[in-house]
Amino acid sequence: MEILLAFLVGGLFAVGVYLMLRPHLIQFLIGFLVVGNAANLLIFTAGRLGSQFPPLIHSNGGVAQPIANPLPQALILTAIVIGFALAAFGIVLFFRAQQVLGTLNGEEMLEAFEPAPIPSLVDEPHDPTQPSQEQIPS
Amino acid sequence: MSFLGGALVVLMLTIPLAVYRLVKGPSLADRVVGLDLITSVSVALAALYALVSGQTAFLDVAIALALFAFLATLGLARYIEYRGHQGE
Amino acid sequence: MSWLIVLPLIIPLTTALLCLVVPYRRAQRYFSLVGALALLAAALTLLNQVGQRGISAVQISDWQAPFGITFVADHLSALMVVVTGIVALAVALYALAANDTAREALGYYALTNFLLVGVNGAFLTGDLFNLYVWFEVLLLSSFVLMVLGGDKAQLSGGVKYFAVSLLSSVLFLSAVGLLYGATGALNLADLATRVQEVPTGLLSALAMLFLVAFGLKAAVFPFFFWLPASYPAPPAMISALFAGLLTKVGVYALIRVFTLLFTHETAFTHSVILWIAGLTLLLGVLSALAQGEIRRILSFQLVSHIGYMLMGLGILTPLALTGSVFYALNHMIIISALFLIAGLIYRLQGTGVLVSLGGLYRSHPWLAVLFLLPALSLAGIPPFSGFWAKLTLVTAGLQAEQYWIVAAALLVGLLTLLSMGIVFAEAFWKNPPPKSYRFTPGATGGWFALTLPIAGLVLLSVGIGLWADPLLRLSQTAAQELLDPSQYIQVVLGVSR
Amino acid sequence: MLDLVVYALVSVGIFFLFIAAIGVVRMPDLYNRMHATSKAGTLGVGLILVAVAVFYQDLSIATRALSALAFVILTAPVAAHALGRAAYLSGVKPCDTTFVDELAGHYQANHKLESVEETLPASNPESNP
Amino acid sequence: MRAFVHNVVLTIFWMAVTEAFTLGNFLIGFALCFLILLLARPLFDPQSQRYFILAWKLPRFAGLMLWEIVLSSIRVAQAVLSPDMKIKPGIIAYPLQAKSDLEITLLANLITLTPGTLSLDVSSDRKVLYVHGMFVDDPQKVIESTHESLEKAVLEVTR
Amino acid sequence: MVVASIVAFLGALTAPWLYRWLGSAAGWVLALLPLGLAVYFASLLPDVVGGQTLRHSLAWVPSLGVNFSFYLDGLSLLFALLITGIGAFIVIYSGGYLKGHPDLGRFYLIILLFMASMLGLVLADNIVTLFVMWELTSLTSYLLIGFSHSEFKSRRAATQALLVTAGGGLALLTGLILLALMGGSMEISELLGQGQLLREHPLYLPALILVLLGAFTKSAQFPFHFWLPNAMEAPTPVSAYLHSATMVKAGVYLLARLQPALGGSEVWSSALMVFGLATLLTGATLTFRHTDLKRLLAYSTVAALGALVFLIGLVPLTDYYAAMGFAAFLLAHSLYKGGLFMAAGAVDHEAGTRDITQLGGLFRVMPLTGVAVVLAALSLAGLPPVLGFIGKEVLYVAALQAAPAWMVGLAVLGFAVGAMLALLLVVPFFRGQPPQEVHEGPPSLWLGPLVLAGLGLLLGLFPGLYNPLADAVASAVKGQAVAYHLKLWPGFNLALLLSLLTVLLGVGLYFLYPRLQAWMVTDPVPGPENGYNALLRGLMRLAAGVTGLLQSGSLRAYLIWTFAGLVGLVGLALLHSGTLLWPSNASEVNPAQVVLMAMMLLGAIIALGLRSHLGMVVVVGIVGAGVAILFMLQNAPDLSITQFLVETLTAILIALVLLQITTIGQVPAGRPLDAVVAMGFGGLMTLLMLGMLSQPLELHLSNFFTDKSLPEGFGRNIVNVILVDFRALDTFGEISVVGLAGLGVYALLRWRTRNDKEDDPLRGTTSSVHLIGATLNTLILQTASRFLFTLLILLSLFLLLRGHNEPGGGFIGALVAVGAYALYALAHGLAASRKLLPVRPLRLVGVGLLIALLSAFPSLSSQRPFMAGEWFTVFGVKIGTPVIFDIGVYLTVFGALLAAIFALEESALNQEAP
Ligand code: NA
Ligand code: NA
Repeated sequence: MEILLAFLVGGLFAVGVYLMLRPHLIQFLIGFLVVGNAANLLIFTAGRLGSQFPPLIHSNGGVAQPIANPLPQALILTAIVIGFALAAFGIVLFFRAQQVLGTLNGEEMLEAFEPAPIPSLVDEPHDPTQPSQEQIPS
Repeated sequence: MSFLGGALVVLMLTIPLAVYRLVKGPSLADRVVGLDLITSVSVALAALYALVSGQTAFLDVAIALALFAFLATLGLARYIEYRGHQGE
Repeated sequence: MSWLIVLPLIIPLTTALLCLVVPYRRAQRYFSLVGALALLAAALTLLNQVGQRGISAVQISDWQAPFGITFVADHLSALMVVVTGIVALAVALYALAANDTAREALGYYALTNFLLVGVNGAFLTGDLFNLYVWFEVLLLSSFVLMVLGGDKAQLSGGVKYFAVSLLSSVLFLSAVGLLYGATGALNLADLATRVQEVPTGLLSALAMLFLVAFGLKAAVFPFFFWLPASYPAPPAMISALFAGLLTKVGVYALIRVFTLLFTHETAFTHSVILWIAGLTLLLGVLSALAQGEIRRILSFQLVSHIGYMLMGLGILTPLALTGSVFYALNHMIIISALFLIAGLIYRLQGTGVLVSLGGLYRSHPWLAVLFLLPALSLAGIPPFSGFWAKLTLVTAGLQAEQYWIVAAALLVGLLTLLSMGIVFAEAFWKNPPPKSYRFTPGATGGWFALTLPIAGLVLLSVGIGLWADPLLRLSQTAAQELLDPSQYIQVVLGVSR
Repeated sequence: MLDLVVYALVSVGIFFLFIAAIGVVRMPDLYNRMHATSKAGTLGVGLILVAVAVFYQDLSIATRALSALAFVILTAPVAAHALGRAAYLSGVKPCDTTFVDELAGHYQANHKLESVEETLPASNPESNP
Repeated sequence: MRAFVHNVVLTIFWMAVTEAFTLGNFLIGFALCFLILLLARPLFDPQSQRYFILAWKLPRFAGLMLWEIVLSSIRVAQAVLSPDMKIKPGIIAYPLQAKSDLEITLLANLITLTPGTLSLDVSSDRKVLYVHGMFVDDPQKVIESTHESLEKAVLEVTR
Repeated sequence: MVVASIVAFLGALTAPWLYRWLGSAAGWVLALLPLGLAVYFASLLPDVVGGQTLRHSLAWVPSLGVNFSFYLDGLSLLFALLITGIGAFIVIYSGGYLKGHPDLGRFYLIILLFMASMLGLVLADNIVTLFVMWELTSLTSYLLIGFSHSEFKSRRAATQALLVTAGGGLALLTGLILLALMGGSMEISELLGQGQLLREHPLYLPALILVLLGAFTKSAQFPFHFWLPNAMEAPTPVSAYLHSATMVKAGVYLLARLQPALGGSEVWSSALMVFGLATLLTGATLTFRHTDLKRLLAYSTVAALGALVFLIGLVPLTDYYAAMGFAAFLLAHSLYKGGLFMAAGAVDHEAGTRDITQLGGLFRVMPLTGVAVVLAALSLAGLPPVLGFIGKEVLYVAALQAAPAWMVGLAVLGFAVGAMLALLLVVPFFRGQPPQEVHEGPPSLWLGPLVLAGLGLLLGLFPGLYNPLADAVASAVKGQAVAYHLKLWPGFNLALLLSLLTVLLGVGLYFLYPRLQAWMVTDPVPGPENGYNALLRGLMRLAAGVTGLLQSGSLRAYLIWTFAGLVGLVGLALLHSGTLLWPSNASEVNPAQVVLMAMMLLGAIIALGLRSHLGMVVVVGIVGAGVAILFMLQNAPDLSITQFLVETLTAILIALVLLQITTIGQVPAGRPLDAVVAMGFGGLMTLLMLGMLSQPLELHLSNFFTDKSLPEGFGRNIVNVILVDFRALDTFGEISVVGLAGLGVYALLRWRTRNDKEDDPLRGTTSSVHLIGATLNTLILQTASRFLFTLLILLSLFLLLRGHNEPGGGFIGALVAVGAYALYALAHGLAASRKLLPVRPLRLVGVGLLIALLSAFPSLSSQRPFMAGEWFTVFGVKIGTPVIFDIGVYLTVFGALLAAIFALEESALNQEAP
């Protein structure tokens, strides 16, 4: 079972990454969701499979064996919630980006900084618009 | 494999049919119908697994799932009502 | 003592929560300031304690390690927390003076304090999964801070920052899962005792996965692109905080795992780190030279100089690690100061574009001094603090006969100098542009209030430069602790295995 | 004996879920497909829940199973209604064989629905083959 | 309603007496107390009498509903499994007699769960329920049969 | 000595204030600082001349072996005297030259700082201290060269000087560190005794090259000479001081200082002699290309520096002539060049030009300056009776003794140009008419040149005055005691003949000068400066190219880089190990799960082909649902529930947002490269997992949790006990993240509605969609939702409270409660849903986290660590801080999610408004 899961996880990672690489941000987000699921499955598999009972203790205090490994479950719960928070924030972030930048295409979303030419210390600027402020002997 | 274990597998075979509709559409609402069926099957799976495993904890999975499937359908319905013509 | 270790977590957390619950802005400002002061005090006390009693640990929730989560303060962690406190205080002061009411209303103070929670948590935790959690805390607060205000540059940069961070989170998570699956452990000390049983090849591959996950956060080549795309966008008080703290968390994590866990095959793993360090150094500084705006230049400089910190880690001798630690601490201070100065320049002349700037040397000589000192420190010019870091690293590199990285390090120092020289020539020396802007001080704080925190940082950096020994000694101790993890393991697990 | 009842319930339940699935695939339009899910689907799930209640013969478990059942029965038609209405509003047309469409033309721009009495004729000639 | 409150109070008393605060005991106690109240029925004012009527009608209503679901599912199964799918779909306007929110909602849900019909929407003036039918040979017949079986049952329970 | 150095630095720092206070008189007062220091150093003369070396050391950075250590012998003392002595005149001179300049206070500060650094440099014993001072001189000279910073040329020259000298400095640093590592000490005084060891070390050659690079750049040796003439953009006092007397000699000083340690090898001598001579000739040649006084002097300086380096190279080859010649020529040059620069500045200041072709008849109007120039020019030409003559004579003797004949010949040629230059300088004072209204400057302008030139004459006439110190200098350079008698008249010898030849050649060249100059100017030879410029331009182009390639602005490119790096590194590690690990023991294959997994993967792959955004979300939803079912089948009920709820909520959120986006854009198709990268990554992850699974899993953690969950954690749901007790801190971070996400969504959406309503260019298009925020306005749903709301809230509380023992807990409970509110909002609208909550949701986030935090504190009372679980029994019910913590989780998650949903709804409503 674990080996099959290793391949499933690999497949999901591939699908997710393929989606993440598409330029559209919605695709990216969907890809992230898939990859997140793959990562969760990975952790789950890391805790090994083959249990027959959930990690719950009976009212009488007994534990039925083989019990599922509870630690990966707890870790994944945390990871799921964090992933959800990230995705939720991301959705809204992309929404706002679309509103302000007018696109959801990551490739059209180039850096939106003020244009800033690079000053040269070799060649005097072509347009010496600066009037000399003071005349001093040198 | 026990009877119920086999039932689990058989039940799962309904999912591809639902996925067919999910993928095929043609309208978004059709996809939602497919999704809705998948969640229904999942609820049934959870209940069935509560039988298979002897763990009633999975009944809670069924309840939670049914609840949220309902919410999801409503949410998507709203989307369709206002935007469905675009999201084919 | 056990509570002292968690104070750097509790204090900003309490501050953040008070800011969330109490809606009055004036109260929030007060909380923020008191919180920053308290954090610094707690951090200094912690450092002092660690100095006196050695590495200290606390088992959170009172579950013995490796079962619960352990917080560990060694010299590296304590030093990082102290500098975090310093940067936090400076930025808090600046924010008070900057008086950005719109951001305040949307939770600026809560967010910055959450950021500090994440940063300090990451520095102090002794648990790999817990580290992941703190990373996420600091990431999310930084996302929000990054896009708070939502102009085009912020959003387009924020989207990239966010996207790449998501990727690094998933990678980190997967790496933790794989390491857990191979060892059954999450506690770093526990892991350290168990990784030897993992086959070398597998462990090296996992190490590479961690290298990428943390490298994305530390912004090293080829994973740094998000940083220059995003850091120049938000206001100075935010980018200064980011520049000072966030990448250093990645560096810290790299140092931690590549001294505690992945030392099984240094000939491979640490050589890779050295290569990455060299490429980061060179490509970062080259890109900085191709920029025409101060904050963009600083962003690339930030990237480039992460390479120095990795260089020490890659060489992995006591002296080299001393250099890395010292460099990281020093860099946190000066890069924050520089970003704040960039903010001041922006306030003075309405832009950070070099060709549109000028005349500041004449009009604001003190600002010129404030800029020049950390800029020279950044370039590693003596006797400023950055020099000692570079001297240590270069000496270590020569000792270890890693000549090409030494050459890269020195060349980058020179190119940094060129880059800072261009900024100085353009923004300070050149005549001001015909268009004149008016200084826009905050409503509550004027010029003095805005420069005070910067001056504090700069003075501190100059102080470190002139009197480098105390910090170097601490860094040395930190490096010794890192290179001999047995004490760390002993303190955390209570036994030496 | 009890096992047999449980097995029967489960089998029939699965059968109806299959019916629903086949219906979703085969039915000619959305509205007819929704018939399949809202009826057969609900029944299928319900039967399996009943099987759980029967199997455990424990009051608290039965309560949980039956309240789940109640919930499903309560929500399924509401969801179907919301979806069907939304689909109609978004322009999903009934299939060609649809015999009569008395709803056609009664939705206003603001999604308010007129009653038939206000705007006769009751049957829409367009959708009447 | 007062009768219901009585019933609950008595049940709590029962649980206290039997010293078992479990769901099972509650249900047992509730049934027991209901029987007692049924005995004491003449003591209650006319308004409270509805409680006893409902107590009878509700289970019957639930049973009807379940039965309708089974029936309708079988009809769907027939249609789905038949090779040529003998369906004759149509959307018809069903004039409502039900007035209150609860009545309309219950009726609409029931219509959906019952054979061959599916509620689509209620007109804004609550006069008409639009229903999608799978086997609409004659719209009028559908309206009449629904009126006879379902709407009556609903109104019985609610009024 | 340490004190002197510190005094120098502190004194410099007072300059701006003194200037503000004293105004134009400040120069005279400030000159007291270097003057005092000069007197102090002069007082040390007897000791040093007596053969003592003075050493003072102060620990500076002991952890690196760096001391603030100073060492005084003849060589350092000569330099110290020059620095402070000439420094005093320069300070005075500056006051006159820059009178009234707005930045004069700053100027004093920097030049005095420079002086202090230079002083520290020549006194330093520790290599790091020396380097610190070295760089400080580069830095201060940078600020001085860029003093006229409004001119582009000044800025360029300053940066150029900084780059060249700092670049060399870095080489020097490396070389010095190598020397320290080789010699085992950072103190030069200790390294000097280890010449043998150093020369035989395998790293000798690289160290030597690096040190030479440092020295050559600083001292403007060929091919790094170009920065020095450009640095003439600096005000004249700076040129006079930095570029004649002091800074440029730092490299020479260093070479002389290290001569006993590094000298004595073939490489050393030949390198120094060849480069020294090349520099001498370069300086000489370039003299012909300019008529600007300062530039002429600059090239002459280059030539002189070459001569000095040449001499140092000769030192090991001769008995003592070279060392002695060094001592004599060094002082001579400092005196005459300092004087000439100051005089040139004075001429420029008064006459307004420095072009020698424009000047004439100056002696009549500026007699004092004229005297100074004549005396200095004599020294420059190497004519008796001045010190320059003696220096050049000894140099010739040394060269004749050890250098090949062709070198001597070239040296003569170089000095002949010096003689020509001397003529060029003197002639304008006597020939032609003085410009109008030119007169002698104030004393501050002529005092310095006169005294320095006079000193040259004095020492030329009475070389015995200098002899003791010169011996000490030569001893230091030679590395052994030298005693030589300096004489003005050495008698007839070959050297004198060469001197004569030099002068004759010089006169000849003077007459050829106009023609040679015309030729040189019209046909300039491309020099190393072109190389420097090309390098810098190339660097900038490379930078732009690299940046364009890497920082393309495209997110996809960044991601591709990242994945490529990842696949490369991990793949490298796997390849490097060369073994494929395969799990040996795995659990039984479960058919139901296999079917499920196949369907998940299939669904995911199908999703890749879809062209609708929401359709894709829906299809990918089956992956999420599949994972949830898989979790269930693997006995993880909490996980399964959470996964289902979260997947659903995510889909709802996406739908909610997509609803508000008008121009979504097409779903672009994938590209082959993406597929390759993706499959590579997926394959690696599979390999890593297989490797991981091949290792046995240690279950010590989980066994502990299972054992302690009930007896010590008082909960039967082990997963939940892990979440709220064993690893509660994780959960704390997790809910912080959730709270932050809520805050973030709120802030993102709020900012828009507050601030950019007007300037949002897209508002026009978004408002075309009607009714976005509308509810599902149906009677049926509204009625059902009233009932369901209460039911769900009840269910949520139930899930919260029993979570410690059975599936559920704060997070799941909160999601259900959010579901209740969302349902109500769907049916009845946002406002109605809001009314059901008396507080603002974000406040609840704070309250929830505060509760969680407070639950961590009761353990303080029992002196247990942070977050330790404390349990109390209240009315028979066991209540513990972990349970309270879970309530905090509930409130936080509830508040955050609700805040996000409400904010989204509100944003939709705002869009709808016209
Ligand atoms: Na706890
Ligand atoms: Na939970």
